[in-house]
Amino acid sequence: MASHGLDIQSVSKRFGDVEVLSDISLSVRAGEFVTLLGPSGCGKSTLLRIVAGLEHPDTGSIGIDDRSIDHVAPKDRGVAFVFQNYALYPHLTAYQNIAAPLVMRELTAMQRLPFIGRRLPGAASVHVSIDERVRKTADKLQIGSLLHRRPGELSGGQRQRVAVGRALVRAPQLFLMDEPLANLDAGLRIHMRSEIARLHQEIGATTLFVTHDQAEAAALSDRVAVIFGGRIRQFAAPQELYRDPVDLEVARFLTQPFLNVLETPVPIAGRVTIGGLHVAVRDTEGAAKPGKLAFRPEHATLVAAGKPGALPVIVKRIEHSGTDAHVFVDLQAGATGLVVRIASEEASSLRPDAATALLIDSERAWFFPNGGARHLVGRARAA
Amino acid sequence: MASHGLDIQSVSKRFGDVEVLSDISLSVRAGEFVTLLGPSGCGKSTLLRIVAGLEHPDTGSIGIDDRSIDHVAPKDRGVAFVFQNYALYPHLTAYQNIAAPLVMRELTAMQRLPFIGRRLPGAASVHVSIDERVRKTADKLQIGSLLHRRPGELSGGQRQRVAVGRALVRAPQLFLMDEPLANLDAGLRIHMRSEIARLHQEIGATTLFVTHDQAEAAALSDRVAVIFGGRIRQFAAPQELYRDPVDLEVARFLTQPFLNVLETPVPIAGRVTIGGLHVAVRDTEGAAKPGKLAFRPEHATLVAAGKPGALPVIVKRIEHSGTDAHVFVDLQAGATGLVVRIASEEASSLRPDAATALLIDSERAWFFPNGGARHLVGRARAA
Amino acid sequence: ETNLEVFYAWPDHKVFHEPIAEAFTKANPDVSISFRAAAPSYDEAVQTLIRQGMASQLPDVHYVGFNVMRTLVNRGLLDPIYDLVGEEDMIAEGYTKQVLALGQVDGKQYGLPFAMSTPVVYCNADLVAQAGGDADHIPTNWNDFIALSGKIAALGDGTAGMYYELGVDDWTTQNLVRNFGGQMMNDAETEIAFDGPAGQAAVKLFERFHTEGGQLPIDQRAARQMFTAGKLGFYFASAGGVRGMEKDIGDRFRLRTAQQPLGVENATMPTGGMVAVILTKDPEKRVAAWKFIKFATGPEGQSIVVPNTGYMPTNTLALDKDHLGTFYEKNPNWFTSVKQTPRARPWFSWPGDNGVEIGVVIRDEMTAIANGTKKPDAALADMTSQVRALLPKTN
Amino acid sequence: MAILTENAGPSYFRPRSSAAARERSLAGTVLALPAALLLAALLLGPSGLVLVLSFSDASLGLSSVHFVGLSNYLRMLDDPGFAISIRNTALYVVIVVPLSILLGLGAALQIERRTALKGFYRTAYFLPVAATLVALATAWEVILHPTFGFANAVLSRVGVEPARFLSSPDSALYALAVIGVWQLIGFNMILFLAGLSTIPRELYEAAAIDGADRGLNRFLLVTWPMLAPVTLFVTVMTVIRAFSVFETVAVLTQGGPMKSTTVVLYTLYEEGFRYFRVGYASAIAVSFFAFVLLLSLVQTRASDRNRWSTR
Amino acid sequence: MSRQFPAYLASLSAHGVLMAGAIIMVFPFFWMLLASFTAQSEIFNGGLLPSPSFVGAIENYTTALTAIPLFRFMLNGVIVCGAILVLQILIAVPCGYALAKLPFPGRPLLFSAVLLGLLIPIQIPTIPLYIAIANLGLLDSYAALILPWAISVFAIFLFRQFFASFPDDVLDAARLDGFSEFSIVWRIVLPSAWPAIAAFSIFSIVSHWNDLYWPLVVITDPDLMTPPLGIAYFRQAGEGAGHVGALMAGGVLVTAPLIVLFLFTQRHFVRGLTLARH
Ligand SMILES: Nc1ncnc2c1ncn2[C@@H]1O[C@H](COP(=O)(O)OP(=O)(O)OP(=O)(O)O)[C@@H](O)[C@H]1O
Ligand SMILES: Nc1ncnc2c1ncn2[C@@H]1O[C@H](COP(=O)(O)OP(=O)(O)OP(=O)(O)O)[C@@H](O)[C@H]1O
Ligand SMILES: [Mg+2]
Ligand SMILES: [Mg+2]
Repeated sequence: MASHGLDIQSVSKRFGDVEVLSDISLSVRAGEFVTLLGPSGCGKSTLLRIVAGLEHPDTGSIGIDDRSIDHVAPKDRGVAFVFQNYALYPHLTAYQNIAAPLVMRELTAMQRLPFIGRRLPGAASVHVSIDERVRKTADKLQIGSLLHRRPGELSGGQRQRVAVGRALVRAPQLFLMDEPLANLDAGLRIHMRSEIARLHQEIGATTLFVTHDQAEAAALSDRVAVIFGGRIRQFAAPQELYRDPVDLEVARFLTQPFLNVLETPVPIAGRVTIGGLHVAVRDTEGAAKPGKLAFRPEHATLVAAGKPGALPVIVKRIEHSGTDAHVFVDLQAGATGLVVRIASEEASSLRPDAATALLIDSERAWFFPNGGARHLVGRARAA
Repeated sequence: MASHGLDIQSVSKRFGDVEVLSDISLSVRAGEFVTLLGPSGCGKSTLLRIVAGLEHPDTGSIGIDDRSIDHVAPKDRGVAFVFQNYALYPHLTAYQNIAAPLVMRELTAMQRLPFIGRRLPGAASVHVSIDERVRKTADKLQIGSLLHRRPGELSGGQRQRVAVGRALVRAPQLFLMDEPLANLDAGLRIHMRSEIARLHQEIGATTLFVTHDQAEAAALSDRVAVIFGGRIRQFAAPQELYRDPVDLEVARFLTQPFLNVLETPVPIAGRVTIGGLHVAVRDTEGAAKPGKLAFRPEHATLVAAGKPGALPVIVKRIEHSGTDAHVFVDLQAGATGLVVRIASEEASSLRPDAATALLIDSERAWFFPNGGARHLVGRARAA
Repeated sequence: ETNLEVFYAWPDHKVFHEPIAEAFTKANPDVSISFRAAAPSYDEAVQTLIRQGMASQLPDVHYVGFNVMRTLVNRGLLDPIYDLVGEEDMIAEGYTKQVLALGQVDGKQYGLPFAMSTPVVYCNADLVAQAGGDADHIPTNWNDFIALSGKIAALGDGTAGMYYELGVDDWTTQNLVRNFGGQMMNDAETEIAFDGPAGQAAVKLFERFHTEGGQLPIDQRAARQMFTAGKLGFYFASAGGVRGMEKDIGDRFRLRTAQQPLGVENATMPTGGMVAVILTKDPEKRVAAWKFIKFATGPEGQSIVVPNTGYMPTNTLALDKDHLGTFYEKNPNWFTSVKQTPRARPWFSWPGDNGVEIGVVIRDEMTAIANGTKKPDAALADMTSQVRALLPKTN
Repeated sequence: MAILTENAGPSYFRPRSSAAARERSLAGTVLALPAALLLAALLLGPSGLVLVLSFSDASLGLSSVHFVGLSNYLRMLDDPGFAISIRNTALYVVIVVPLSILLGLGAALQIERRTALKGFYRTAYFLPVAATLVALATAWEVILHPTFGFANAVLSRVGVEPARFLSSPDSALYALAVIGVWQLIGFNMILFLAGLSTIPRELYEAAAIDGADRGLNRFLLVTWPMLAPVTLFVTVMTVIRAFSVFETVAVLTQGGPMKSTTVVLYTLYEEGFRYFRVGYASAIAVSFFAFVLLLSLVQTRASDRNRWSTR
Repeated sequence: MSRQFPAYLASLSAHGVLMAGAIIMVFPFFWMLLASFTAQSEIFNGGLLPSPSFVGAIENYTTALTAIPLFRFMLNGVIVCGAILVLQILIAVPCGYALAKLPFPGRPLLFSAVLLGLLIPIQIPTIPLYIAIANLGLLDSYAALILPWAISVFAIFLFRQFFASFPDDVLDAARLDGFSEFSIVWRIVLPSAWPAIAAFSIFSIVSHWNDLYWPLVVITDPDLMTPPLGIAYFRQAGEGAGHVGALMAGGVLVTAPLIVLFLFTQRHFVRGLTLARH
């Protein structure tokens, strides 16, 4: 399957008074897997629907391989769409669902008729070819044995595969998926996640994927576009997002459930002052405003009380989760509700109300000056 | 609030032909937080409903503090129930929802009448006392400002708090929660999880909590009862479950999404043979049958090919998730789809199709002889 | 104080029933009158009575249509009034023999006739004049009448010549048969008589109304709307509706009533109208009711009925100067019916229980002639066989 | 949808054996009892009595009643009046049911898609449902007046012969059918609108991408199958209502001219309440009900084969 | 979906068709309204439509209100429809709830009976009902107008379907909170069923307000007539069409309340029919 690049140029969209998308530009390379990541209501689905042609942008334009498709009807854009709730036709079998896009495109109304259809001139070969493609697709998705069932008789994961099959069967230029995993339970979600990755590797179709789960985005994508309030805040590879979120809001979103944030005055000489202590932070260079020091639970450790550079804390609660444990601590200097992730074994020696100290990994903590983005070295906000 | 212990004795229940619960016995200590963990359909809700008196066991009995409550009506058992979808009264405000159990219990039908009710003899003081308790509960849950809203006007997390409030306001002897977090989105789920933990610490009520998410169980519980097909398989503290699952099925369930499993012949001298290599496993002592070697992704590492004791593998795919990465590898000796969790940095040097080697942490891997449980040293299956 | 419940047919008759009751209670303060909701026709009034009889909720007084009185008697709802008449000389009180006969079934007196009418011709004098006729002297034989009517139809502008209404019962069909000197059944009521020569002439004439006289085969309400709108030359109906007709027409055109043309010299016509009957069996109430119906059918009552409708009085005393004497001089449209009285005969009512349905059968067959779906002969034959099937077997 | 899904049944009842179970079962009995009693007393009992009466010669007002076996039914077989009313009813149903369903569906489809004037259309089409027929019938009567009615005025302007509508035995039933359709469109439209509003938008979007983005293709792929349960309900209701046509007949034509508009229920009314032949009327009622029941069963069966669940 | 010219045109033509249909649907009402303003002498003046005038309007509405006690009829209509509706709801809601959520002996039987009842045209049981009412001496009473309709199988069916989708957990929660089954019905189920109640109310009110058949049979007392019965009598007053204008004025007065009712409730009405799961 030949891949195609997608070009979204300055797309804006408002519904009534609300600007849902503001000047979104995004280029997806041929074969690339790009995820739109953002909180609920940020406009992800709207953008996807604009690309599919189900919605029209107020301004801006959509191109595939440098050819504008703004005036092309959805069915002719060569895009496939997997809906969050799959949108399978409940009255058709899995087979018929998968065949639907082919049948609607390649057969005339007469040829679609139940019995006679097949016997019309020219119809037989098309019917055979459709049948072949449906079965091939089904096999690829390992649902060959379920083809006679209706969606109501399929499990969530099976339905999801049928939906993917319906999208896949047309050999689309572009794959659009709107939270296809959101309705599955946790275990199945992770399983289907790797199925999607495998398919993408196998087929190599350019894919635009929507989710609001950062783990899903990280696990699947070549690049992730983080959208907040209708704007792209950051567009980068997952590792880069992990290392360098562009501002506190993005950082918070990407570090769910826990991001530790401490208020600090203006940093002086690469150090910020917290509770009387001066903590070195790589990131402060050039910052001239007070701001916030933020770090992930895994980028700090607990050390013996009194260790230089470590902040004295009180342990409040310990949450074990296998290898690791989350330790909830309050800073003796005031801030409460900080979380540190340490190895489970280490945690077993801790007791609530114990006094200990928190050592922040200065190489990985971020400093966000108030009212602005971090000072990122040479990185475009969106490619 | 005084805590009470719960005693479930040999409870069985069948629906039609299906035995949903088989001889379940479980003791919960006063103030303890016990989670029922198991796959969908294993009977968790049924057990909870039996405890609440909404369902009646075919055999067996339920006691609170050694007093049987088998013949006590649900509303008189002093249990509070939080339902998965909250089961709020859709037409009542949050305030009225929380007040409902008090109103129904403490006011007569006449006294409940809208305007007159308050003016009836004796009613005023009860009304005031109810009002006080509702507001105190709401404050505790930080929903004081939402009390005039209907459930339809509340977000998922807020609804959940109202549901907890309604349970809490009666000062129950026993708290029953049936997957109260399942309907929330990931971020909120983790937030509400710590809310529940905080509440439990604060109130100390004996709690029976249902979930099918092992992370949730681990994060919250003093002890976890793992239920499979209507039987308790294992009842232990979370760390113990993590370390020592009783059989392969439990292990698989507790290690979602990934558990690596390798078929092995009968172990010889504490070693099992895999692809010609002999791998040492702590766990095989006394095993006289072929079986399966299982280990978590985090209990293996990738080492340079050729290292002694390590299995040669081919890297298939790498999934980054922040600090860690999951590396999917195929054993050159045959088994496919093994997963290793390693630090993200280490993973960045790996490429698909690279040949490397897998070293299993023999202290943490488990050996499950076919057709039986692991040989666990001195541990009761259910306390 | 006695209260009498009174029930009547035709809701628009309220205009005289209520004033009569008022006048009566003024004269007899010890009796009060209340009305039940009027029935839409004589037939339905009787049906209602039968249903109420079942529930013992009969009114005390009813004005029953001449044609359906027999049904009430057959169902045992009526008793003869000999317990009340006693020694009274009814003739002296202004009721003629002929009139009293209208209140008899099988020779027994069941009530006092209250209003009578004969069919008359309502003429749109303007249209008649346009067609070259004179509404005050319309033709007295059918041929000329039909010719004139045809001319009116030919005037154009959506006019139709005439409308001979069939109504909701068989009254007007009886009229046609009698117009040719015939009867519906023989005197002994053993055999149908309307299939004889008179009947045949009647149905043929009815067909000619449509083929030559410019009558449209439309329903009666539509035709009446046409007439009052000034689009119809002649309209045959009971004289009882003069008042209503005048009201609806206003001054849109000049309205005249005329006597019907005659088919044969000894033509007769059925008398429409009603009999005041007493349904209550309570002796005390019967006395009060007797007082009431005598009042209603007496000169005072009649002088209220006549001007408000067009009905003829059933009591000769009402014709004196104090009552209606001058009225007729001033209102010639009212007098037409009176002029026809010599020919008036009782409205024949069918023996057995199926009178209502016989009426429907007759009406339907006549409609078939009007619509041209049946030839008169065929329709008459069908009518005969169907009616025969509905008559009591024992006869 | 509440009334429109066929499988909106209760999940399952939990079998119980305890005191609480008995309490709930008792509550169920008590709550359902008034309805059950009234149902028996006001609907099923009388209907059963009708069945009994249909074997008798009962006549309203006469106290003697005799068992006459099947003779009422036999009489029905060769009663020309009854045959005519059957024919008229069938004709009426055959016209009214498909027309009012199709037009109701068409209106619903179009109204649903419009953004402007939606409320206006919905109200306009629903008005006839709320109409007091006795009053509106007079309006119809004058509009359809054989000589100077609005309908004929319009017809004559476009050069069509004036029709006698309600006055002609050839057209009266059709005129009533038009009024029947007029009355039922709105009812069906509302039900279809309710059904349409439950079709997920994603299905239409999926269809648009699959190549069925408008017109008949989209209708056949999504709308029609998704409306199947509603359509069944609407069809059953419309058939029952069309079979039960009575008021227009009673008010406008009284079954005439020449019995051309006597329908079964009108015959039932005439026989029962005008001619007082209760036994015969009951036999008509029983046959009528048997027929409606049969038809509904056939319909339900036929659409059962195409049933699917949305779960 | 696409913004090409034909789509625009399609929408325009659809509006055209809908509007034409709407005009046809509304026309009899429009005619009735016009005629109600038209003097008796002007009704059949040969024009295409009645020609309203102020005098005509006054004349007609005065006649309608004086010739028959229209307000009395409408009051009767309100009393009868109101009583029927209240009875139907009070009886059908508990039954619908029990059928949907409570196991009790005879439940399947009762439900079959309801389904069967749904298919019985209302005219069928009227003869025995009439006989019964007559024998009880209840002819010519509000009871005769109301009692036979106290039960509505349609209501039971509708509520049962509605409650079937009511979450079981809420009921269990209520049981734990100390509600009895009866208080569950009145305090939980009934208040949350109002969209279904609204939808049903329209059906019920429309059909009973407009019913002619039954009042015709049981009512002869003018004080108890319902609006259609009153109009029917008014219509038959006069051996012909009588005062078309006044009759239409009566029609307008009698129809207006229902139209207003629908205008106010149409939103809930559609919602009540569609409302499924919460
Ligand atoms: N047709 C519409 N009319 C009005 N507002 C709309 C419409 N479609 C979407 N919106 C609004 O636009 C905003 C963006 O919606 P969108 O569906 O794109 O969000 P999303 O990012 O997909 O959210 P989610 O994760 O919840 O699916 C939301 O506030 C939504 O309410
Ligand atoms: N009333 C009932 N009648 C018949 N079967 C029932 C009934 N209630 C529950 N079951 C069955 O009993 C089994 C256990 O149900 P239960 O609700 O306890 O499972 P669960 O562990 O809570 O599952 P989930 O995680 O999906 O909520 C299921 O197979 C279910 O289908
Ligand atoms: Mg979305
Ligand atoms: Mg459960």
